Amino acid sequence: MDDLKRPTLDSDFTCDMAFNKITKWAQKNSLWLLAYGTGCGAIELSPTMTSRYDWSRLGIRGSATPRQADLLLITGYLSTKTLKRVIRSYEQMQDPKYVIGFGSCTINGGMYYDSYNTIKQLDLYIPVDVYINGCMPRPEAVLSGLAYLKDKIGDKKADGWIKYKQNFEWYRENQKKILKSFNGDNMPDKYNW
Amino acid sequence: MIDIKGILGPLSALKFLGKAPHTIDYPKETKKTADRYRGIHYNDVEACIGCGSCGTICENDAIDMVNVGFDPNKADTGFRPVVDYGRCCWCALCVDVCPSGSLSLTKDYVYVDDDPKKFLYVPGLQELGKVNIDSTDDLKELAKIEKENRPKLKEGERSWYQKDRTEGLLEFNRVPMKELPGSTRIKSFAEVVLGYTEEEAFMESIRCLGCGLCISACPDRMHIPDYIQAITERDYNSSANIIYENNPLPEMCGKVCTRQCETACVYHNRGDAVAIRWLKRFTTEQFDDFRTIINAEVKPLNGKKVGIIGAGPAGLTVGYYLRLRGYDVTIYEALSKAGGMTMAGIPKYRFPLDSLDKQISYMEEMGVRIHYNTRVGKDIMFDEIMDTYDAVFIGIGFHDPYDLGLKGEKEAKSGVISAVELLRRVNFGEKVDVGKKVAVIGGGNVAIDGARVSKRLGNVDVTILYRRRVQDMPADWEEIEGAEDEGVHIVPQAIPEEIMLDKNGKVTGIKYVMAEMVDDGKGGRPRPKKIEGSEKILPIDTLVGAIGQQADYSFLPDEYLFKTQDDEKSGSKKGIDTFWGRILVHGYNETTMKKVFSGGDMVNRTADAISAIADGLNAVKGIDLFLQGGKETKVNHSVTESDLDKNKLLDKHYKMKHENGKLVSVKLDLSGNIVTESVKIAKDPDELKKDVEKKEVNKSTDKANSKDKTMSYPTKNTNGETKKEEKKSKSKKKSKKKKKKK
Amino acid sequence: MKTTKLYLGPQHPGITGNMMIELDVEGNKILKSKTHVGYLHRGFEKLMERRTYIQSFPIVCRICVPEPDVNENNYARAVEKLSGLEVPERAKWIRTMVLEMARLQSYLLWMGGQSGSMGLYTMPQWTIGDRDYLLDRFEELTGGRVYHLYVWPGGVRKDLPIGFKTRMLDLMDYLESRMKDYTKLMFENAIFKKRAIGTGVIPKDKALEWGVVGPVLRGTGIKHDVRIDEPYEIYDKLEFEVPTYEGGDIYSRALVRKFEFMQSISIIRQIMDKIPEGPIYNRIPNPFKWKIPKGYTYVKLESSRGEFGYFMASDGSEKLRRVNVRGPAYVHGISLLEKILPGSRLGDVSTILNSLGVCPPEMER
Amino acid sequence: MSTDSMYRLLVTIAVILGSIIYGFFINSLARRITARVQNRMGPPLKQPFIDVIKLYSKRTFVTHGIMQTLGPILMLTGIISTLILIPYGKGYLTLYSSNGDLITILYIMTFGQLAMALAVGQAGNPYGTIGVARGLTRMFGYELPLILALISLIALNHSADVNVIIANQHGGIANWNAFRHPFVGITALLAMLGMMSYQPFDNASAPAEVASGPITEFGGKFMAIMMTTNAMFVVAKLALLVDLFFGGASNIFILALKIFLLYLYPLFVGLVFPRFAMEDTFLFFWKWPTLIGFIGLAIAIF
Repeated sequence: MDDLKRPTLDSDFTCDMAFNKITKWAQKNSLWLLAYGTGCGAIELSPTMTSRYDWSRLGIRGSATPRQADLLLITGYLSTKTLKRVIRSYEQMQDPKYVIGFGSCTINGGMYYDSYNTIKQLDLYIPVDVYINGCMPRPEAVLSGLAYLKDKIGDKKADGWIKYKQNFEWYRENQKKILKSFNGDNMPDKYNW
Repeated sequence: MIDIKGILGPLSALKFLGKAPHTIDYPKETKKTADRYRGIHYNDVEACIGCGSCGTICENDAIDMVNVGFDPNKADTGFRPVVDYGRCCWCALCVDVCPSGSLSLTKDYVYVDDDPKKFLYVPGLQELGKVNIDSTDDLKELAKIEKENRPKLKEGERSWYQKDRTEGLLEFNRVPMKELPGSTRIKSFAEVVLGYTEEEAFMESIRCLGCGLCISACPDRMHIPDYIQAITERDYNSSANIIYENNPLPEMCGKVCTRQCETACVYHNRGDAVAIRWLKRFTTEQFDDFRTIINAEVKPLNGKKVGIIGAGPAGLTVGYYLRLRGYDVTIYEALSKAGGMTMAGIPKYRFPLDSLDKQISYMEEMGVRIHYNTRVGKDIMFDEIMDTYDAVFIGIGFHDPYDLGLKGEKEAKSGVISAVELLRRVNFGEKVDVGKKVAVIGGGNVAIDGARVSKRLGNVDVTILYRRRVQDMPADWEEIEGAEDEGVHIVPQAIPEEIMLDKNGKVTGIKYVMAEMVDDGKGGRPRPKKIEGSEKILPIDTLVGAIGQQADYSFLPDEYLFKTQDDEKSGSKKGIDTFWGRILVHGYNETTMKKVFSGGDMVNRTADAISAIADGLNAVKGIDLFLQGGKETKVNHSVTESDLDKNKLLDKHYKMKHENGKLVSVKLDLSGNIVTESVKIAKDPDELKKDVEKKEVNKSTDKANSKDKTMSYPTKNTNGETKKEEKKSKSKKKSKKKKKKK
Repeated sequence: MKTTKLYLGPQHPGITGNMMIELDVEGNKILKSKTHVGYLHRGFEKLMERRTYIQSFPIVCRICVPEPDVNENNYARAVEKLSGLEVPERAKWIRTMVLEMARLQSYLLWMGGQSGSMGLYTMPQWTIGDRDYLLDRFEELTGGRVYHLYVWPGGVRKDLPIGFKTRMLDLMDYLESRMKDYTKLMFENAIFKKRAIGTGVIPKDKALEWGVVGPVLRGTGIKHDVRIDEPYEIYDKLEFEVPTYEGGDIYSRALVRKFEFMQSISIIRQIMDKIPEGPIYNRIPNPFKWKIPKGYTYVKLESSRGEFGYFMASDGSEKLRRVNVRGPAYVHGISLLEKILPGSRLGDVSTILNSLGVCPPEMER
Repeated sequence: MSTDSMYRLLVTIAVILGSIIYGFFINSLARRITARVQNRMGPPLKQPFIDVIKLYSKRTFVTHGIMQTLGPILMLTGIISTLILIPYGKGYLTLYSSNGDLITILYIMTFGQLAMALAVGQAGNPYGTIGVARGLTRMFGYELPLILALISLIALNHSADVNVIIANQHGGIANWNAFRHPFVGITALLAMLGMMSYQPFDNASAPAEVASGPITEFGGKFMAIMMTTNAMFVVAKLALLVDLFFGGASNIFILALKIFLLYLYPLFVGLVFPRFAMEDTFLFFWKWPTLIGFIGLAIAIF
């Protein structure tokens, strides 16, 4: 982890554009998240998005496809098979994009730290901007995590997507350790590594 | 057809347009979490003892123990739990097994950060996520900073915690030990404690959490959790083997150990400590002959000879383990039986005379030579020993009582006896007449023993006079209670003044002054101060003094004693240095004199059997290193695996069951049906009385039959007499068979 | 017409979790369906073999996320059956109540999912919002919102909190009154009926053969309920009906669930009325050393999705030898789905999935 | 350029901007109302604006071909053309409506959707394709009753000029086409449900069925353009319906009010009904609305 390049904002030519005042405010207050319930954490998302906690009042809503999403919520553990899909979904998302590690499993393996089929530390594979602790995190905790992310976007610190680009080789290397090939013959070459 | 109801009905939902939403506007308003919400951990670090049970139960390995600047002591490892919130699942099992009750959860739940390393958290110590406790430097920093401002939570803020001993996963109540009732036991020297049955021992052993806090409290560092675990597995064989790894006198320890381990037990904070002593006793009671089960490897003789003075616990330990390591060992004992103070100074109702026989005979079988009735300095000279042996161990113990220092003590011709002497004489079967009224001076275990022994010598009225309050007595609480049960009067805050004598020099009474407790002004324990004019006279026949003992160094020729510092400087004379009556030792219990080692009461300050054993073990290592030139002999204490397997099969035929709300274990036959109810119902006191009376009769007949007239003592009282005999015959048969095979 | 291959999931709003259905579609008609699993596999059965009996207790509830309590209950009962632990009477009543509360919240979730899959988004907003009140009660009782970790071998962990009874009964009244709104909006909705009737039909004569259980089976007109057939806990002391509806389509399943929702409310009222006083758990021996005699057992109960069973084998050590979880979703989500999807419309896949109560985490464990 | 055409151009730009803002505004109000019925608070009123600004600020590099990039722009062109052909009131607010008539408007309205279809086709996502197919099917569904209603109107007014139709509705609510010719009005209102892509006719973008349908492959700036066009399109459609059936408007505020009130109707229906299955959608439009439409036409002609 420590040998990773720290993201340098100046080197990215879009940064000035992406982080000027109005767009920053807009990006902060309009977070569309990819409706991908990767793990059991998705069960606490439904109360958070429905009437009792209603995250739409914070400008958050779900989007059905990665193309439109700004935010990827990894709800809990990731099995190795899901990791493939998550990586591809993440790469399909358009910049700037953010990742929230939701629940203990994303931090250090959680309940399934000794399972043979889950990944233990999410930020070895994709950059994580915020971790929310809990198993499950309550809706309040989820909302706090989202608020934390908003603050981070406001402070120009939510730079996981730049980090991913600048350290792409490192991330790919880690991903390859877990995933041998993406999908065999049916896929174009660039997906098949 | 058109479903009008189905089309118009749903439109009624639009009525909610006029109703206020029930959304919780989270950052602005918060919903109160429930009283038992399982949120973030909190640990009362002062109450925590660092036993690590929380870490053991955690199914996610989320809890580690780290040192965050707490000093370890006997009942506290100094470690504190650190929770990895990348693992925790908030099941609160750690809280449910926390024996000290310090760990709890809180109603807080928000813990958001962007650094995965910040999710390590020392509950009760670290403010959430502030310090990265991955590095040791930071840990030390943490310890420094947090010492002043530790977050202290009130009870209402803690959400999931154990309020009393009924909650949680742990059983805080000890399996009670059955004892003879007080009125029965003063009639004889029959053993008061009856011992655990197999099932009781199992139920008690299963309580042990295996944290090992007791190990650090035991002077001998016995492997307590291990041998208790073996009992749980009903594998008494390996239990005994584990005990024998560093204690050659387990039965003695199982009966009379001062058990510092139990005060360090995790259960001791909120409930009854695991009955470690009784469990050890139980293990040793399972075997009539240790020869068949202890599988320690005895090395062939290596040609080095070691002489040991005194067959007390220390001497016997040295003898046994040196023999295992291949030394030729000889022990010189002044008395007619081995055991030292445990044999001579502990009353037989606590420690029956035959308690040591098994162990001694096992040792002798192994090749430890013991010369009885051989007093060094009289029967054999110390010089001779020094010349004959390559190394010498002195373990003579404290057998000389201190004088009371009262007016009239010197003049008294009869009626004044020290407790040590009284006990020795009683234990070795001498007839002692103490008259009808006895006073005991002192408050230690020896004083209580003296009182309780006197009580058993006939219809005697016993009074204990002690300078301070009852709660200040150094004696064990159980002992004091036992004495009171048996009708011993305790007069606290009484300072003896003078022994009243008649013309013949016989004691008639004792004059004492009442005292009040005064603060000593230094924060120490209060001191007694005489109250003028409160003198009282207690008419007595015998006065028993029990204010302490000392060692008798008369056997040492002058040249072996280290006299002054000048001697050391000049180097002309180098001998055994003593200080306040104790031999000074260093390292592996070496004395200041070459090749002389020492241990036991006259070396350590705790002056109990287990410390003596510990000294012995230490000296064994020292002697071994000394004689092998710095290389230690390796010994194999382990037991064979086949034995373990054989015993493990046993427990599969047991299962746990609830009975009247109490958990018991029941025996099953091979098809799984319950065979017998496990816990035997305790005999009612009347029945026990009869038992003891029967014993009394047996005792007299035994006396008549006994060949050794001087060494008569009551036989051990157990309710399973016949069973024992059967076992004995069985074991004999076994040994016979073995012989035949050979 | 050209046959198109469609991959529904794993990232797709119409899937009830992290799974994937591979569809061969011709126009709007499905020719072939294949369920792909493995996205949620954690190896629970293996993890449990590595943990002591009490350590496995916090894990099991994670097997099925929407309804964790059935796992806790099954696990506890399996361990009790193997070890001979007895459960106090009051604990049994509380356990039954927890199971029924779980059924209620599971049905509320289902109502949201079922109507949400059809595009009636007002309904999930209502039901999942109301489910939160049930979760509040759960939190009060057990200390957890989603994973309750409440029913453990020997009884339950804590007693009912003070004032719980009145709050619970109030909630039951509230849910009963809300059911009227739900009925108008969903169950009697003309378009809902139009989409639900005749969709996803399971033939009555094949249902048992295909291994269908729970409300789905009762929706085909076959009466089968573990609560009545082999009563566990205290179901034999309660009065309740088990409904059946003919048809085997989504609508009859919906009606079964609606009826059972009301029955659960009535069961909870009965329990609150009759619950006896007494201890709530018999303490297990030292959790570090607890061994269970050799043997094996199968326990089952009726979850909101059907018969849920645990097979457990012990080899006499501190850890269990083998456990196998038989969840209804495995049959419903894989083999049954592959049988009834061909022939139906593309738009109905999500609806059928929801009506079968497919729960991927339980399928894969 | 004459001052007249200069003013006209300025007003046109104002109308385009105004329609965007008003489109987002009613969308925002709709979200609040939806939230209220669903028992929750809902997003703040500025939310659609934030969303669209954010989408414009996103980096959009991914493209599947020239058509995908052109599609949204063609869509924008189509909707602007539609927008300027609809009268919003009197004077300059009639814009260029006199240059075209109802038939031109109808024709141009579909242009955007077809452009969209082309773009989606190139994106290659199967859900997008299915979505477009569904959208076009639905369009065929509701176009028939809509055209029936419009033909009736043309027949009744003997003109295809929207301004003429507005003028003929003068003199109070009773003179509005929706009430004066109820069959025509009902047909138009039912067809309008299809136009607005709320439930029960939101098949094209039904999340549970086809992810987000045509827009599945469109994110970032594409999505932003689409959102903008959608906002304009809603205003255009509603303004046209108001003009044709609800008496037009004497000033811009009344028009806005009428548009909003008309908007509530599909919104409320969408809130309480699930969506039809695709076949049912098509059948529905060709059944009841068409039948009523024919009755209306018959009445209008004879």
